[in-house]
Amino acid sequence: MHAVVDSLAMIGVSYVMGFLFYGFYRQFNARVQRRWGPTIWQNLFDNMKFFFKSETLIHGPMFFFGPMIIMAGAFTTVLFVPFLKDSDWLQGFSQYGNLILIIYLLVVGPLGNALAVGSSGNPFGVMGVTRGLTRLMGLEVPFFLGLAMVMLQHETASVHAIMAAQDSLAHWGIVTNPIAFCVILLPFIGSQHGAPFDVVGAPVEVYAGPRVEFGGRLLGVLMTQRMMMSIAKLVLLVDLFLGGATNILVLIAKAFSLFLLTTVISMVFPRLKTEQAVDFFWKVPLGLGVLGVILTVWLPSWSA
Amino acid sequence: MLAFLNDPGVLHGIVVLGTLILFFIGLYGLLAKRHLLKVLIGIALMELSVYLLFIGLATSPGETAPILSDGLRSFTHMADPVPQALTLTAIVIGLAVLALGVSLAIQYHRLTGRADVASLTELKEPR
Amino acid sequence: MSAILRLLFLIVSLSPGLLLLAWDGSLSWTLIDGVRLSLTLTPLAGFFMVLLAVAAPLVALPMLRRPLDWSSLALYVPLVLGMELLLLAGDFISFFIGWEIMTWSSYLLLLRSPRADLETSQSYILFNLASAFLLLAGILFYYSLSGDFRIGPLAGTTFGQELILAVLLGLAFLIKVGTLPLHIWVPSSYDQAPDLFSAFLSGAISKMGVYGLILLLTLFPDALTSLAGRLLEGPAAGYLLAWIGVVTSVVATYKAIAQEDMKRLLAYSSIAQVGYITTAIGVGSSLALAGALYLALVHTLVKVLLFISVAGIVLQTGQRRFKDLGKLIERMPVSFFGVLIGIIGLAGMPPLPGFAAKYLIFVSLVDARWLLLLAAMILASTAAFIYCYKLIYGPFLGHANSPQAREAREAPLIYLVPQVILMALLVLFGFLPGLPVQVLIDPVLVALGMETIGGASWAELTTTYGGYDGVVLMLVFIIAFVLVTGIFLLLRGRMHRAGSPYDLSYAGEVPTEGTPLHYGAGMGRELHRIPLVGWILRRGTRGFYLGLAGQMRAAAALLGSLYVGRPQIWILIAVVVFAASLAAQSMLGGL
Amino acid sequence: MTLPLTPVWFVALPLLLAFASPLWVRLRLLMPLLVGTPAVLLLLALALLPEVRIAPLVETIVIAPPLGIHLQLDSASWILVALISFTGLLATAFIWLGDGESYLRDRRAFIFLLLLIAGCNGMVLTGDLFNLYVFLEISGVSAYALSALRRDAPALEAGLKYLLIGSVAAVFFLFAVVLVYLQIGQLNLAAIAEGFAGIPGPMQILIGLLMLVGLGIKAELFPFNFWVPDIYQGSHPVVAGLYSGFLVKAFLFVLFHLVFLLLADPGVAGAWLMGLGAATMLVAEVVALRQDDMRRMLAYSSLGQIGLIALALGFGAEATTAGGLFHMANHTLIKLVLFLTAAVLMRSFVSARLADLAGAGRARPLAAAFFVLGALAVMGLPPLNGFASKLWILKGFAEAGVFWPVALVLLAALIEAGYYFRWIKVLYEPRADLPEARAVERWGYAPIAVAAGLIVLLGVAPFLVDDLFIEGAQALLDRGAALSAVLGAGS
Repeated sequence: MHAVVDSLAMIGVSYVMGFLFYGFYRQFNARVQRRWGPTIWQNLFDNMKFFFKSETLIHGPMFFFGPMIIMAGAFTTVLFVPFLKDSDWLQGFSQYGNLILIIYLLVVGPLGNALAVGSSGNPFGVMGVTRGLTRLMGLEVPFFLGLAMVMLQHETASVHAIMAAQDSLAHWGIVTNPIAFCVILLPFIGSQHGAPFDVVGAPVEVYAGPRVEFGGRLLGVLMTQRMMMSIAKLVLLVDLFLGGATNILVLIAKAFSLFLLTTVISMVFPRLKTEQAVDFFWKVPLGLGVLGVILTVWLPSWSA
Repeated sequence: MLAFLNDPGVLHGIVVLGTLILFFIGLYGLLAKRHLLKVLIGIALMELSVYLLFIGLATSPGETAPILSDGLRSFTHMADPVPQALTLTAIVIGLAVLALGVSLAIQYHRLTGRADVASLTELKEPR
Repeated sequence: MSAILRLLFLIVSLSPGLLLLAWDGSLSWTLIDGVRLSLTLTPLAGFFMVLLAVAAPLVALPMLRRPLDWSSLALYVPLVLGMELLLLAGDFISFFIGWEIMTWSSYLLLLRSPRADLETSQSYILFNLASAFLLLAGILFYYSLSGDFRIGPLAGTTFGQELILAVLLGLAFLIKVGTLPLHIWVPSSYDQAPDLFSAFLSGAISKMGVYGLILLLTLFPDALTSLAGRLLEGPAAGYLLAWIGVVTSVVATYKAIAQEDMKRLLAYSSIAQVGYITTAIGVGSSLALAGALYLALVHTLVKVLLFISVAGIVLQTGQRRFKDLGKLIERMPVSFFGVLIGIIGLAGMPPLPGFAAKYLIFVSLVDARWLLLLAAMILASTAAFIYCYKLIYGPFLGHANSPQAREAREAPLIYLVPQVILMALLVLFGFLPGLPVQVLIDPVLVALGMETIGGASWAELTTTYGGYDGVVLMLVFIIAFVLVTGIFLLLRGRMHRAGSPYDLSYAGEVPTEGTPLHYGAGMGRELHRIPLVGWILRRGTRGFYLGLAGQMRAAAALLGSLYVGRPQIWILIAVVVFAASLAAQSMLGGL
Repeated sequence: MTLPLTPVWFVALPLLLAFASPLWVRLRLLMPLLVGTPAVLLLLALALLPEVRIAPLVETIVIAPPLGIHLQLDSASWILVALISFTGLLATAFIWLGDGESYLRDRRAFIFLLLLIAGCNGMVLTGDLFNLYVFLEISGVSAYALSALRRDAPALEAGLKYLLIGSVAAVFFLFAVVLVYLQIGQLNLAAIAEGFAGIPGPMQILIGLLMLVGLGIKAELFPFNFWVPDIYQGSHPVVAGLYSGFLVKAFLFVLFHLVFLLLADPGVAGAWLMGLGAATMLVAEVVALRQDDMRRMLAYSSLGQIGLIALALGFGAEATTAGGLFHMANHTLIKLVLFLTAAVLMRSFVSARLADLAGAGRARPLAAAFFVLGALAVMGLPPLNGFASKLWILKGFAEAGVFWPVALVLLAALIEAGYYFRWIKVLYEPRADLPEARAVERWGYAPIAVAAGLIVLLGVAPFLVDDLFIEGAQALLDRGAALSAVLGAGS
């Protein structure tokens, strides 16, 4: 019973947080561009509207199941990320998982969705999927390298243990392992579909992207899972680098500050093409990561 | 006048020289002539030179044929009979080979109208 | 008669499994003076025997489809028996005999395919024989060191001797597993082999190279932990091996993405997967070795599944290129699920066991502090998503691109049975990731004198870095999926299906039947524009090997010119050689 | 009347039967006797085996050695004699059962085939240097004639070429015999062996080189083997199979027999022969890559194996020698299969060229299967006999810690695979227009099947016969025992 309630709570928290954060994002973005922008609730309204559409066009059974898989994937991901430390609540099933599992769960859903896109028969959708996978290939390398540095630092892949080790501000990951944080930050923005790495789903000269064929309730599902996934990733980073959170308010505060940081970075850069993005990931963050490995792993072992 | 020939060393030297010359003539014929029969004769010459060398070196001046007859009742001062027997055998064999070679050459000539060693080109490496 | 023969054939294909159940004790006899063959079943060999026991009958079953190709069936028998011999071998001579029987019988099986061309078959047999002869050279060197052909750890050898042995045997096994730059024979032969036989090539035969690699390391004391010293937290020699494996994976993955043919794609993907295994063997810790064995198991299951599915597609459509297929999902649903499960396993996505294997390897890399290797491996393993997607999109999704694809029917039952069995196995191991570890892998680790890694229950996969629970993961996912779908269907509103496949939001245009709507062939082409990937894809070893073959022919022509058809020249050469050696001898004697 | 079972029958029986051939024609016994003679000789060899394994049989003709002539059947020469008889049996059985070309079934072929057998047996058995020359010429003449048997231009050309180069070899050998006699005054091999060390050094070298060239040409060693492919290509495949099967083996045996018998320390000569063997092997295998005539390809392959055997025997260790002798026997079986298969294919498709045989495996599956078996065996792939003997040789090298021959042998095997597998591939080429195959007598496959069966049997169970070869190697290498067997214990 506890597990069921806890799970529902986690899903609820991530849903609400996601829509509010992205509502804030839209407004913040508008203000920077000297517009008024929509209200902070606008995303939530849009989502509700999609969910109550009466007509939904599908292209075969796989087209329908794809969004279901991605949604289930989002739920699973959320449930395997511990939201709080030293608490019985908002833990989901995270004690049965670990960091590497979460990273892989993050891509289960998108691949399920890729099946739906493929079965729609729209080549532009598939092109978007390919771009998405290409970007994933680019960002995952430095991202994972940064995570590996964290795992090595704590000698565990368990998020709980990593959180527990950061008992004070001086032991926060961002303080003890700043290189890893720097390595992860830009790929993280990429994984959040944030600018400047957002060419996959962004409007271009012909609309291309994984969602090109979706409409109605299915689009609502896709929107929801994206918000929840974003929150899962944010919380994960909070757990790893910002010492986790002991209660929900701290969690929101820490996650929001991290979100603000990424948003600010996103706003000042122009959008990159997919190949440019990949090349960038492999040059700057990965180069930094290699440097970090040499500094934190190789040099100590040589001097020892 | 030719008494110095009775010296075995001199005689054997002459035999060696002569047979070697013969051998090289045969070799020349074998290598340089193009007519099949001439080539075969070259081989025959080479064989011949070997026989001569054998007989020549196995016999010294003053030795007689190894045949017992009237007045000759012991094997002293006789040539070694073995080389002669061997040479006879070898000549027979050489003759057989030569005969076979000539017959093949004749058949080849009848079949193709050619008798040139250089025309034996049916069997060769692929281009 | 025919029924009896087919039954015999099936029994032979089941024989590895029967052997596993029934074998006890050992067997030995003398081959020639001083060469004694002995057969035993070590736990390590037993593990690979399990792979064979799975792959052999499942590939054999669809081979019984009519019309029967008796030659293939007849050749399959020595192939399986040879591999059994190879695994049972307690000495290197039986190992070599099994290895060679495997080599030539698989070559002759390859020839049964009408598509096999001369270049492919030659490269297959020459690379494999080169591997075999390197192996034999290594065996003879081993014999000169130990005075015995029995497989066992060497003692009292110098580093130089170990190095020679490791290079000879290592090259032999690396050719077999197909690491860079010795992989050139793999793609074309997997591609051109008879469709079902490709499954066996990739699923079982390539694993023998893996077996050899592990066996090689057991020859040296401490090879798995500190051969040639230690680097960070692993063996220094293994670091080199691990990089060979990772570079192989990266390059092969990009080559796989660039393929336009299903079987070639799978071939390159096999190279990449075996590259991961090589890397893990290089790490050499008990975690890594468990990961290597686990990945070998999963790769066997997955590749046999995928190749049989693909064989079914080729059988029903006659097409094998992505651009000629499409939209088979409705016509071949079982095969679709086969490929779907297969690519999930191949990509190493949770919850299927491919993830468990990759997890062990990743953790072992972190544990050894070899993070750069880890990054390179992540590169390959993420890029693999692209070819996995291509593999399922090309044939099954999008639009049907040829008349055969439009009219295809589901593959025959005899093709579907092995697929279903393999899917069930993969899902089972997804639920119970600890099952293979405890049942299959731990005995091997014990035999190698390493720590076991089995957890408390079959559902768990545990490491010192933490683990995960397969049952929970699977149940959470399934429940979430059911709930989401259920709630979605309960919501107000209705769904209806698009009236025509051309009913698309196509950039404001209205596509027609003539519009090229299938993205199968070109998928991944844009990767060329990434500098690193473009650089990799522009390179290949084929030119080098073709050049080598050309040099060989030139040498043949040169030496062949000695064999002139002119008797006088023969005699001249003989006389000149005679005179020259006489002169040389007299000069030497005179001096 | 009982005829004593003595080694002299190995020479006498075929000679007698050959010269009485007109009688057999009249009695219509030509074919049965052609097959029967080697069969009887094989039985004789088997009957003598128990005695030979105890002690060498020395058969004196008229006067006892060292003055007289004698035949010596020890464990080493027994292998060769048995091999010659067995090969002769299979080849003649193929001629008879296979209902082959008429020119192989007439009286001349009968005479020359039996003479070839007699000559080779004589060469292997004789203990007398001049007899060796005589037998060498007998086998030579019969071989020239056999090559030319078909009497068309290629056959005559092969016969003529063979005759020219063979005569030169004979002259060289005769020269050596003459010099030996002039130096030692003896012709008995054992006696020569005792006196050989007393000859001045330069003369030893001259004699050695003359013999090397003479026997080297006959034994097909590089650089004296340029004639081989032409002759094999021009001759009928069955005849070529006999050349490759036992003729060259007999010469090779004689060469090494002389080396091990005459030289107290065969090290230097052995090293020379190893070098020649290695060169023979590598050059032949490389050149074989570009052949497109099956007979010619097989000729080069045969050269390669001869080189391997020379390499193994030249090393002079017991394991390599035993392996080398075993490989001789195995190679004979293999080449018999391959050449007889080539004969079948040639009869079926009229040509032996690669292009004309494409797809032949689908029209003549049995022949192609035998070709594949032979090819696998010749490359030394287990579980066939070529593997067992090659392993034995390589093991011998490894035991001695000498690795360059191992590397060369394996390299050569790889190159060999390069062309054999090309032929196999082409034989099984999928072709819409299969070549028209002429009928062949099915019984012709019987001898091939026997040889193929032995290939498999000796590959799976070489332990059945390995004692024979070890004893053979010991007999070949043990100079002291060989001398005392002939000259008495005191010498």
